[in-house]
Amino acid sequence: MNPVNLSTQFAGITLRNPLITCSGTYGFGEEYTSYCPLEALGGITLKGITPLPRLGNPVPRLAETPAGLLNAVGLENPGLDEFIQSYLPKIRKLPTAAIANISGFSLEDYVQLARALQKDSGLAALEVNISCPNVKHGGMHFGTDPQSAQEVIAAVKAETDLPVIAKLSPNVTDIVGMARAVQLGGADAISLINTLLGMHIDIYQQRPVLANTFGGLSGPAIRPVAVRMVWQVFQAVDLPIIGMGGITTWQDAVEFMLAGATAISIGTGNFVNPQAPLEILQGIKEYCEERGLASVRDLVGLAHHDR
Amino acid sequence: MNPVNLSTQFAGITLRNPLITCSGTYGFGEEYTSYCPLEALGGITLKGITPLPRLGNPVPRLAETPAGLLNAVGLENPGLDEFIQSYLPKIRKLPTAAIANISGFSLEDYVQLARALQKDSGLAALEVNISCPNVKHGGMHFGTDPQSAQEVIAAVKAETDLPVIAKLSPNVTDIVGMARAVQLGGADAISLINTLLGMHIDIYQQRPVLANTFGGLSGPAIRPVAVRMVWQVFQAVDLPIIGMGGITTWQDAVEFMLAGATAISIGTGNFVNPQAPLEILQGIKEYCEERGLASVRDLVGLAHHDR
Amino acid sequence: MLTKGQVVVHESLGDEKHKLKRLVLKGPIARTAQAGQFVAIQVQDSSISSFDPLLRRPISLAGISSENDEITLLYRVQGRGTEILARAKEGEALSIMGPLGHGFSLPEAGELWLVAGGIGIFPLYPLALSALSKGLTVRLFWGGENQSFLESAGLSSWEKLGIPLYLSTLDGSLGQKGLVTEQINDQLRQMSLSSSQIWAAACGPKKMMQAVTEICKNVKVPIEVSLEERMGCAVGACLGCVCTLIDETGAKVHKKVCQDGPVFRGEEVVWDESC
Amino acid sequence: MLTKGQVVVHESLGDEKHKLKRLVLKGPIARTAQAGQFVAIQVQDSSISSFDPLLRRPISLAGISSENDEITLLYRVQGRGTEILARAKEGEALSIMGPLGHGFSLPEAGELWLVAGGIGIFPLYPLALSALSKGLTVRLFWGGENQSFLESAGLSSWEKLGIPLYLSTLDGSLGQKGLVTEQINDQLRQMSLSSSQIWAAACGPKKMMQAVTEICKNVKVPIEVSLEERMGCAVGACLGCVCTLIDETGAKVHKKVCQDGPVFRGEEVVWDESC
Ligand SMILES: Cc1cc2nc3c(=O)[nH]c(=O)nc-3n(C[C@H](O)[C@H](O)[C@H](O)COP(=O)(O)OP(=O)(O)OC[C@H]3O[C@@H](n4cnc5c(N)ncnc54)[C@H](O)[C@@H]3O)c2cc1C
Ligand SMILES: Cc1cc2nc3c(=O)[nH]c(=O)nc-3n(C[C@H](O)[C@H](O)[C@H](O)COP(=O)(O)OP(=O)(O)OC[C@H]3O[C@@H](n4cnc5c(N)ncnc54)[C@H](O)[C@@H]3O)c2cc1C
Ligand SMILES: Cc1cc2nc3c(=O)[nH]c(=O)nc-3n(C[C@H](O)[C@H](O)[C@H](O)COP(=O)(O)O)c2cc1C
Ligand SMILES: Cc1cc2nc3c(=O)[nH]c(=O)nc-3n(C[C@H](O)[C@H](O)[C@H](O)COP(=O)(O)O)c2cc1C
Ligand code: FES
Ligand code: FES
Repeated sequence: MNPVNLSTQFAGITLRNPLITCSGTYGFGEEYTSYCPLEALGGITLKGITPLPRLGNPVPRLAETPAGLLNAVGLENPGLDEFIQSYLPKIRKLPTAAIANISGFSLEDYVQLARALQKDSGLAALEVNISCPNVKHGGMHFGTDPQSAQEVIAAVKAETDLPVIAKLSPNVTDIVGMARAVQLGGADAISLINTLLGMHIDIYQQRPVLANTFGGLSGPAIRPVAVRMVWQVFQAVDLPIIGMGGITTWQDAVEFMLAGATAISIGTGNFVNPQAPLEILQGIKEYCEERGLASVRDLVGLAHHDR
Repeated sequence: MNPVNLSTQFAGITLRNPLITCSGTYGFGEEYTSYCPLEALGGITLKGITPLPRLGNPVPRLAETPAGLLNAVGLENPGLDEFIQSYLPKIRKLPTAAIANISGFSLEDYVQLARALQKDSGLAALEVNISCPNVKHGGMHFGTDPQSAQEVIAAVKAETDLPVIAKLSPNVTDIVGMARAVQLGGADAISLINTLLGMHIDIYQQRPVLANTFGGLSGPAIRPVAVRMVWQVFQAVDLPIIGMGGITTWQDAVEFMLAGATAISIGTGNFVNPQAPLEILQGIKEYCEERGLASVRDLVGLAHHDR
Repeated sequence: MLTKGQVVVHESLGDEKHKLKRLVLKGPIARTAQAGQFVAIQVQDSSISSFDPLLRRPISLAGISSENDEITLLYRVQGRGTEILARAKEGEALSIMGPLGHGFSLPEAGELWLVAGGIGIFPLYPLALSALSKGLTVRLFWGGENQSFLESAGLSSWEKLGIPLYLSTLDGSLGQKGLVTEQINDQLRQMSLSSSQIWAAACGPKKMMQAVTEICKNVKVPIEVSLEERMGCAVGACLGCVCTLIDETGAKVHKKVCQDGPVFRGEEVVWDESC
Repeated sequence: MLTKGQVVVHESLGDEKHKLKRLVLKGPIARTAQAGQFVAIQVQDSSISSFDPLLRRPISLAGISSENDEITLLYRVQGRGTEILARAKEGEALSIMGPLGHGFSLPEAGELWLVAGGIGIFPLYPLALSALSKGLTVRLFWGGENQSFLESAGLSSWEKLGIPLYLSTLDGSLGQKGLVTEQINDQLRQMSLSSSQIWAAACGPKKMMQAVTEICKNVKVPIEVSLEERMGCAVGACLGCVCTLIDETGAKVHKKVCQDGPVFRGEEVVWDESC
């Protein structure tokens, strides 16, 4: 039997396998190395950065919920300059593809970040996190308005020669409309999904657990919503999808690929099991082997076929 | 110590306690009586009805997910005539308040249902489920478009003398906008939340588990989203809220009340523990007692107060 | 009834490779239970409030001992829920709802033909006991993977009943090689009995029950079958578990496996609906 | 390191009413561990794939025995996670990440003053052992609810060390009635020792650590405190567990309790940030 071809290529990004880690859950790549060698990963997505450094929200920033995790880190990050000076040199040397995740509170923020990050940075791609409030437009989130989303992606696309991945928020009525918008904006790929907006109240203190009141819900609890969105976007939009949201076991990863994800990304699952990526990769490989599939790419969207 | 006053009154509905059961999870009231006497409940919400009988979707209709349940029952119900003839006489005799849940696929459907159900039916209120596709408008859901939602509620309100509760879908960008819309339509109260749209794929069969592909996600997994929406609507809209979504323990119920729910409703939690309503009621009572609260109504929205 | 059943025995049933388990629970459920009924069991000790897995699991009553207030559940470790259930230790208390649904009916006289496929055998044993104690003649047709499976799944208890057993295995390692339906056809052919004296009760894979129903229809033997469906509430409140039947008027109607079944008359079942 | 720790001992610690537990796990973690470090433990046997509760729980190393490849965790049953953990039986394997974070430093010479509030005592015991084996003088200031608590939480092991113990209880049932800070002030007043020879290490409620830090600052005693925060990754990757410190330039900076701590220099901690 020939070994399964794990490598994958999409949107100008080449990965040794379809396994990525999610922005905000894997630091800048160095934190998990004693649990999961970076050589084993297709790629990592770095913590979201903004033009200026941010201290983020006060603690508590985390709350556990049934099969889920609420976080309100508030985009703490060292800022663009420090990222380029202190982090990028190390990131270039990482033995896996590194995708930068950029966030902004105005169109100009995104433009500034995109301009500073080009192919020569050594990064593999830019993931554009549009789940942020647009402070210039009354706090309306870029990620919930198709037009703003399209504009942001188009602006980023115009500034960088890196492949651009639009990361969509699930807190919308019409995810397909959002996907179409970022396609019009020129996105090369789509990441699905960011966190669901949620909250948890401490009934003894009678106040929200998170200092920020609201937080983003991630983990296995949201998987059914994420798989549904991947499925819908796969059917409607012809762009490669990076699927994420609750992936913890190899079965979850296969589910996302069958739904239409070309690559899959592990976030909260790393906290549960820091070796999850290794186990998932092994599981995907065996799943393909047992079915005589030559390449992991053969899994993509398979559940859409009528049988 | 005086006993805690459990009774609650809102929108012209009087309940012996704030505990209701959710539409679609408690049949027409007779199924759970050997586990939980109806006398113990503030009220029950009946299975959603439509003008004509519906067989609903094929099976599988259910899929379990982490801390959640996907269902795609497809509004199976006996239809309005049969409901009135065979069910209503029994429902009138139930020893608890009964709220009818009405669903439609056009404005006329809702009008027809509302017209047939008046105060003299013995029902306590009408809950209007707007999470249905409007077949006359390209399948756009009533529950995801503020204008349609307002129209439906206004039409129902014009036809019935029963209190009207608008049940909102969480699959929207802006839940507050939807709440404002149904308030403009004349809703007397708001039920929050219906299920999140999700799906699950059987990786061995390589196809969706549910015959209907998509289903509604309920259960503890969605609680953080539901609490967040209750919180947001409580802050923005001056209507009583019936909170639901993942309530399984008394702590969950208290969390919803602190977030702003005047009454709370138990759905999937009944499947997990058919005595959940009894345990929840007891828990709420003791919680109030320990804090010297005279009435459960004192809990409503308490977590919004600055301390 | 919602009760805490205390684990009295929890052990492997036969060869471990078949992943079969025997679970005996102490509790008052036995007093009112009937063969063919089931319970909805919480797979984790209920003192833990974990909501994953969320739902109860339906398991048939495979033994009902009202004298000892004990019920026996026999199950195959299938997925996550039963895997967790398999870890329950003696002395732990598991939350059970039951007895649920409607069991098999018993004819007043004549012969009862039991037809089982695989682990469909489990609910038929208490039925055989009831029938025998009523003085009925009982035969068992049972098909399984191989000899090891049949032995693991309780063959010796059946042998002790002293009734005729017609066994089939897919590999021929025990009984006749092939399907249980072939055995039934053979017996029908050889038989002197008028088919009007026979009642059948079947439990097993849907395809098997459908085929057996077909045979029974042809020879006018009334048959009851025990259906399976994914369950939410297990009491008829959620409409999660419907199956399609043909009613007297010839119309298709939905029935709830949990409440109206799990046992239905075979002729009424619409097998080709995804049910 | 991610390992499966086999449960060697799991028992109540002292009077059950205090809900304290002693858990000894076999595994290679002990070889590299240091007092003040912690592990992130999965509360359910990892052969079960349940995602509720989802996260690991941080627990300090309360005993490190590299000869036996054993670590001891002492914990209080607090909520859902520790309740489930409390059910782990001998022989089960629990998934542990660790050792994590940076532990306490030890002075080269002089006196080490240990200050504990409540169950903050647990990580201080291995620190005392290291200090004593290094030839340092050690004193313990420990405040708790009442005599029963202190006895349950391991007082006798401390007495065996033969070091001076300054105990306080809220109700005066053992030691001095009141707070541990009063005892420290008393000793500082009576003491001949120059404060430059003293190092302090504190673990307990935030308010207590803040007050002790204040005292130490005044007399120029360097103090290390062990902070707690809700954790996601426990390795510095998620920024869930930050605390605020003042750096050399006087600027407020965030540090990660899991990776940069949990032990920090008390003077650097900004206590009034919600951290
Ligand atoms: C009335 C009835 C009686 C049954 N009696 C027995 C019995 O005596 N012995 C026995 O071994 N099994 C019996 N089953 C099947 C048993 O319920 C399933 O094997 C079990 O639910 C699988 O759960 P799991 O978590 O191990 O598997 P998973 O695949 O992890 O389950 C996932 C979900 O699917 C549902 N599910 C999976 N398979 C089935 C199935 N075949 N029927 C219904 N729901 C299913 C589960 O309840 C759960 O919601 C019976 C089923 C029904 C409906
Ligand atoms: C570095 C460190 C070392 C610790 N060492 C010990 C120890 O040796 N012995 C001991 O008894 N306890 C210790 N704790 C506290 C222990 O982690 C919590 O008591 C435990 O996580 C509570 O979990 P639960 O599920 O029982 O409670 P729940 O209240 O149900 O927990 C809900 C969530 O809150 C988090 N949480 C709750 N309380 C705390 C807390 N105080 N600190 C951090 N997260 C919390 C949990 O991790 C979980 O995510 C330590 C905490 C930290 C950060
Ligand atoms: C602690 C934490 C921090 C996160 N930070 C970011 C971020 O900076 N940028 C971003 O686009 N997404 C961020 N996310 C979202 C994740 O990248 C991912 O989309 C989401 O968590 C769903 O995947 P999961 O369920 O596997 O975690 C963060 C998630 C978590 C849990
Ligand atoms: C099996 C099932 C059927 C449902 N049917 C209806 C319905 O007919 N009408 C309706 O408005 N909501 C229906 N719902 C939604 C519930 O009423 C409730 O809003 C939702 O399940 C969230 O609450 P829970 O998490 O407590 O179940 C149904 C839910 C389930 C699980
Ligand atoms: S499982 Fe709910 S109706 Fe049968
Ligand atoms: S817990 Fe993730 S950074 Fe500390």
